[in-house]
Amino acid sequence: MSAALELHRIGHAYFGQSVLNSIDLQIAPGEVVALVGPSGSGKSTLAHIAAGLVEPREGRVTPGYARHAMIFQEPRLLPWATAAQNIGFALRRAKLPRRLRPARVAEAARLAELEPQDLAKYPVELSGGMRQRVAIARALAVRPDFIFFDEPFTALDVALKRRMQDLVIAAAEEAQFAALFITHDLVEALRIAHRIAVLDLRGRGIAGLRILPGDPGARDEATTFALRQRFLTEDPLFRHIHDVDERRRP
Amino acid sequence: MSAALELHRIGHAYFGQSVLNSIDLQIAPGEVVALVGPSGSGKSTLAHIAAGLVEPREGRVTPGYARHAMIFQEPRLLPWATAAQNIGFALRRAKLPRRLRPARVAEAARLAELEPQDLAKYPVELSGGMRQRVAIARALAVRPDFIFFDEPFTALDVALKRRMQDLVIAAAEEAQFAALFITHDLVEALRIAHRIAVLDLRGRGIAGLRILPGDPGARDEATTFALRQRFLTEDPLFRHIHDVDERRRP
Amino acid sequence: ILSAQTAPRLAVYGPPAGPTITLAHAVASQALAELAGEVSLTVWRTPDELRAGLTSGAIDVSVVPTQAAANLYTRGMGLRLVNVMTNGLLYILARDGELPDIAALAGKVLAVPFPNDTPDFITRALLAEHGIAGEVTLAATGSPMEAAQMLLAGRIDAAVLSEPVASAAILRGREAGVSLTRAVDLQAEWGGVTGLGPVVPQAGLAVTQGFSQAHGGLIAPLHAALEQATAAVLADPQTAAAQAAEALGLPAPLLAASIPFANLTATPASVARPTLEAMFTLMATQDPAILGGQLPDDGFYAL
Amino acid sequence: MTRILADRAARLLDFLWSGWAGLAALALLFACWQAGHETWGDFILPDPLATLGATWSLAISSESRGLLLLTAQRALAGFTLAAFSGAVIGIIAGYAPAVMRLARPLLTVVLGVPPIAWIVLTMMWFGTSGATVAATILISATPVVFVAAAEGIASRDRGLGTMAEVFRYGALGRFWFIDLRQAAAPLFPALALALGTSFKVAVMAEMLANAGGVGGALARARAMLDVPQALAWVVLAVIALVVVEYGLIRPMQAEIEGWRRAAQPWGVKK
Amino acid sequence: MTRILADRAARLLDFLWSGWAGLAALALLFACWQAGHETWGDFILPDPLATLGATWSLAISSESRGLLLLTAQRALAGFTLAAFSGAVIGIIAGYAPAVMRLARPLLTVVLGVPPIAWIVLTMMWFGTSGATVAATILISATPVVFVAAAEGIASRDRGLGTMAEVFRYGALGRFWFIDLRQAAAPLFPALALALGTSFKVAVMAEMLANAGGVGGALARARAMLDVPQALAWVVLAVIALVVVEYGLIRPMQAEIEGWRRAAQPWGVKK
Ligand SMILES: Nc1ncnc2c1ncn2[C@@H]1O[C@H](COP(=O)(O)OP(=O)(O)OP(=O)(O)O)[C@@H](O)[C@H]1O
Ligand SMILES: Nc1ncnc2c1ncn2[C@@H]1O[C@H](COP(=O)(O)OP(=O)(O)OP(=O)(O)O)[C@@H](O)[C@H]1O
Ligand SMILES: NCCS(=O)(=O)O
Ligand SMILES: [Mg+2]
Ligand SMILES: [Mg+2]
Repeated sequence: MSAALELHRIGHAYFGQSVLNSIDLQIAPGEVVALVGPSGSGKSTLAHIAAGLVEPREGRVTPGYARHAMIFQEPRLLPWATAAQNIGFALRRAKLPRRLRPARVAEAARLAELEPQDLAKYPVELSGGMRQRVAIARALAVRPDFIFFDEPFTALDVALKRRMQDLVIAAAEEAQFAALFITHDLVEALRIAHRIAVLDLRGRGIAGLRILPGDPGARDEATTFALRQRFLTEDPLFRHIHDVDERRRP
Repeated sequence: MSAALELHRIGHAYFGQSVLNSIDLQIAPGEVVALVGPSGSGKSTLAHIAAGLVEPREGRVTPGYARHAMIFQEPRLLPWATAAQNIGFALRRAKLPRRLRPARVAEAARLAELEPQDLAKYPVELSGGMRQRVAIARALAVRPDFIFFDEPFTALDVALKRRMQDLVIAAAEEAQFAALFITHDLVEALRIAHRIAVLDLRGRGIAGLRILPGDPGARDEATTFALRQRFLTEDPLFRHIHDVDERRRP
Repeated sequence: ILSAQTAPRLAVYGPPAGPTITLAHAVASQALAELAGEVSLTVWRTPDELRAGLTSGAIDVSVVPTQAAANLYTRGMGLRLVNVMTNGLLYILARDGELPDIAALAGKVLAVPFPNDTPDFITRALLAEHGIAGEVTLAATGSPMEAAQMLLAGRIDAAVLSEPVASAAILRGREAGVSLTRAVDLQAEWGGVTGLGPVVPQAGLAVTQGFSQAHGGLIAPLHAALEQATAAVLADPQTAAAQAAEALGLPAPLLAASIPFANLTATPASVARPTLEAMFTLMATQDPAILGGQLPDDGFYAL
Repeated sequence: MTRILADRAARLLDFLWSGWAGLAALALLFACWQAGHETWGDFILPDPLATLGATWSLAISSESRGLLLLTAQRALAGFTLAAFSGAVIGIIAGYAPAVMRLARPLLTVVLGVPPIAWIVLTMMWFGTSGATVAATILISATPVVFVAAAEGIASRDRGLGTMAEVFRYGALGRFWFIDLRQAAAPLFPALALALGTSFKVAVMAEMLANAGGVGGALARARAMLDVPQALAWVVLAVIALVVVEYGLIRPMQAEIEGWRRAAQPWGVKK
Repeated sequence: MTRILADRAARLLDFLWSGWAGLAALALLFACWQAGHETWGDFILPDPLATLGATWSLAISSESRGLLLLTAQRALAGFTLAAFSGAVIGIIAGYAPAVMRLARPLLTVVLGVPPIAWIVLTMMWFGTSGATVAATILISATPVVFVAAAEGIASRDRGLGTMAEVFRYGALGRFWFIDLRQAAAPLFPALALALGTSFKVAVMAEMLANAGGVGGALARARAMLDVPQALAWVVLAVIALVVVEYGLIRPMQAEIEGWRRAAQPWGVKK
């Protein structure tokens, strides 16, 4: 079986300033790979390149999926469209008969825990977390087989975050989609991912990969907390994730 | 000593739809109160009202501080100004002699762990976490004695988040500023706050207050984790914070 | 000359055309010096300026198109005509030899750049008189300048132009090797229709009611001075042209070339009344509104 | 659904309410007019009521309505041309700075050259027909549309385009649903400006080029020094403009700007 | 600091580069001109070189330079008035929808009434002086500035204003540092439009109101059917416009838009 996504020696620079360097990564169908790394290390840039939104300076992206979606770091909602219209926006190009769209929008909104009365609101009328949920619903609506998550649940409260994570876990279990999941929340990564990739501090390659034990759905809270403690205290790979002063070392 | 901030029976509505109702809250000088609550319950609205940015429909806000600052849920940076200029923007009205401003900007940027070369970048050139740090630096630059934090560290990696939290803890220890700290991260709230206020699911008042044991600086990781477990599993106040399905109950 | 009272100031206005040469000469030769302490001449360029000036009181003595004067009179503005200062300055210009007479216009393109103005009415009446009204293509052009440009560029066959534009077009054509002539003298053609001689009394000196009341005694001496000035201009076009060049903003040689074709005169209004009424009647039958609804009565003729 | 209906009802109410404001504005205008009339007299500024009477008698004559229709058609033809070409070139310039660099100096020249210098050229091309009028309008009204379109595209939120790209919108889809939608905000006020300019320039060009229509009638009234009649023609042309503007441009603009109402309903501040 | 210098150097380079593009555009224009000349002959469109010769001889005569200066001063005075009043009313209308509702119909009327109807009124007020010219410019150039300012303010990001409020900016400070800064993006292109219109209308109004300056000289050249001379005056006026625009408006605009360069340097797409 070929990879759902393959990144080969990706390199990128903004105005001569190198941001990413020789990044190699493969994601199997149905696999969720969490991408962690310090702020500014190039995670979003990598996701944009992987999704084909930015042309990399070097390297090759080989997508093996049929339909992707992305939850951006900012919600990126159309300000002139209501929440429902924003979700529906993704469906216009999804080859879904027009009459089926409202049902699909409602389903996606339900998955993202949006209440019906909020669907008629414009983005300016939504709270931060609601906006993020609209962006999530928009991505889910097209039923993609690959999703790029760029810190998708940051504005959600504990319960919603957990609910959304469960969604990802369930989807991964049924191999509904594969995902590249950027997050700063190590516990989140440990809950949902099959593997964790750590981006180098300055984007100089993937600093390391850790395969997590068992299926995401099978890990309980104690396991993830124990894993977290071990990674943060013992694993040198996570040293600069854990400690800012580590980053100042030459 | 009078309160740094006193909210008296605050109520608010958008277009007839009630969002907040009879909110009472007092924050003492040097005290950090964490405000948690489900997404869309009205936390940001309350912070805006408390900071005097939105006129409440009902009730009274009595500020007892000298100078406040706010870190908004979105960075709200001036797109036409560099990171340094964005930080400096806050200083123009801070009665600081012009020649002292660059040093103050540099100090605030250092506190927010911004690297010097990033200070010359425009917001479009910054990563999500960098933008958030610029907003943090901007608030710190004016040396306020009250800060409104609206989910301020969501886009930061573990190490940075911890560093910023330490900053708040240290400031609170020295009573540099009092704060209303909106967060979804219960662990964060448990680390930094003297008290946790939980907003009702539909903004109908403060559902409850929990005074945390000891000084924020004195709590270690095990304590906070234990507290978190206890609140989430045992305390009914946190039930709908913990479980989405709780919210559907009439 | 009557022993007239004098005015402190006499500001005379004129159109950007032939009669203003007479005014300029009258001013330059000090002929008006005994009528007023201070004499000035200003050229108005658009009817709007004239209208604004008359209403605001800035203009009280001016050479104006007789049709406009009649219109303003019948509308109760109290403007009165002192004299006629040109017997017409209209010509149909065409390239040399292409237009022997007016009848030859049949099948040709003619520009008449003065919609709803005296030349327009006269031209259309003449075309009708020769029975070729339906056979001439009238090209609508904005200003005489554009008509002349189109004629010089060979885009049209003929154009109705007034002095001094006609002279200017001929001069320009000569420089560029295009020879134009005044193929038809509209004054003569019109005289053939009216039987009153080659006269199209296009413009004359008019005074406002205010001026009549304040300085009524000045009207006759003013006319007398202009009579003399007209004679002097016709006798020595070069000098007069040089005197008018500044006010009109046109080069003296051009003006000098134009004077012989400008039919300058200073005919008291009442003397010119038959020719005026012949013209007014034509207009009144075509479009009474142009005279303000009716022919002006006796009061219009100030002298 | 009900929300949409309510939204539209609010918009209609707002429209009617702004109709009241419009009446207030017109009342103001008439008051100034009356004052001017009383100061300067009939000959410069005739009695507004007399003018309205003249307007009415023009309006009920089918001949005058024919002239008005002719001018309105010309104005609309010119406006359509100007709106289309201004929008197209402006959008291209908004995307491609190279085109912008090329277009800017030309724009300056087109803008700065007085109409009097164009009119012979347009007459050469088109004769003294409606085409001359349309060409004059094209020259006068295109720049404002161009500038608005270019600015609208250049200052677009590029993040939204990227978002659409993820959801399989091609270049055309992104242009249509994202970029054009954003450019519409500055574009519509500019179109209203261009429409007003079109009517004005149509009348002026008809006068200058002696091309009939309202301009011709206005020239005739002016030649007869019939000021109320001249003003009546002007009033008639303005009424035609108002009808077109409030029948065509404003409703479309209201659709486009509906969401702003959500943020600031009924224009209430904060 | 070096960054700022580098920024400015890049901007200068860009300016020079767009100078090249401008030259290309002018070359295009001259080519069209030459073609027109060859098709229609001297009387419609004189030889461009001959016209430039005439322009040069005008330019070296101090008398002509005086006329040009007079017209440029009038245009600038009118422009300043129009820019100021358009910006002020537009900004107020941008903040207050009530004012907008009142201003819109007046704007339509002001826009739609042909200048010919105003000019008599302004001549009544001001005589045939520079003031008439300034008033005519005011009427012609204000709307475009008004619309841009109103749209710029109405579509501002209100979140930034709230942010500034936190940091103790009063209403004035927020207006100055936030809202005006945002409105500047659409305002500057509109100011360039208004400036071009000012020069054009100055010349036209000088012709109509017989107020001397370049318009007077142009009318005189036309009366003499001296087409190259007339065109030379037009060229001279356009040159003055270009000097003012690229000396005054464009550099300010470049300062304002500098940050866009950061997102899309050198106009490179994506
Ligand atoms: N400008 C507005 N107009 C109308 N409704 C609004 C507006 N701002 C907020 N609301 C509504 O008020 C409610 C509370 O919003 P608020 O932003 O205060 O929530 P929050 O507690 O901060 O949520 P989150 O955790 O998601 O940021 C929501 O239902 C939202 O839809
Ligand atoms: N459009 C841009 N122009 C110039 N530099 C950019 C641009 N976008 C990103 N960068 C730079 O590239 C680097 C990586 O940015 P990126 O957004 O990929 O980081 P990130 O890993 O997503 O960080 P965060 O966790 O804070 O979101 C940063 O140094 C940033 O300044
Ligand atoms: N005669 C001037 C017309 S316009 O420049 O105002 O369009
Ligand atoms: Mg990022
Ligand atoms: Mg919020």
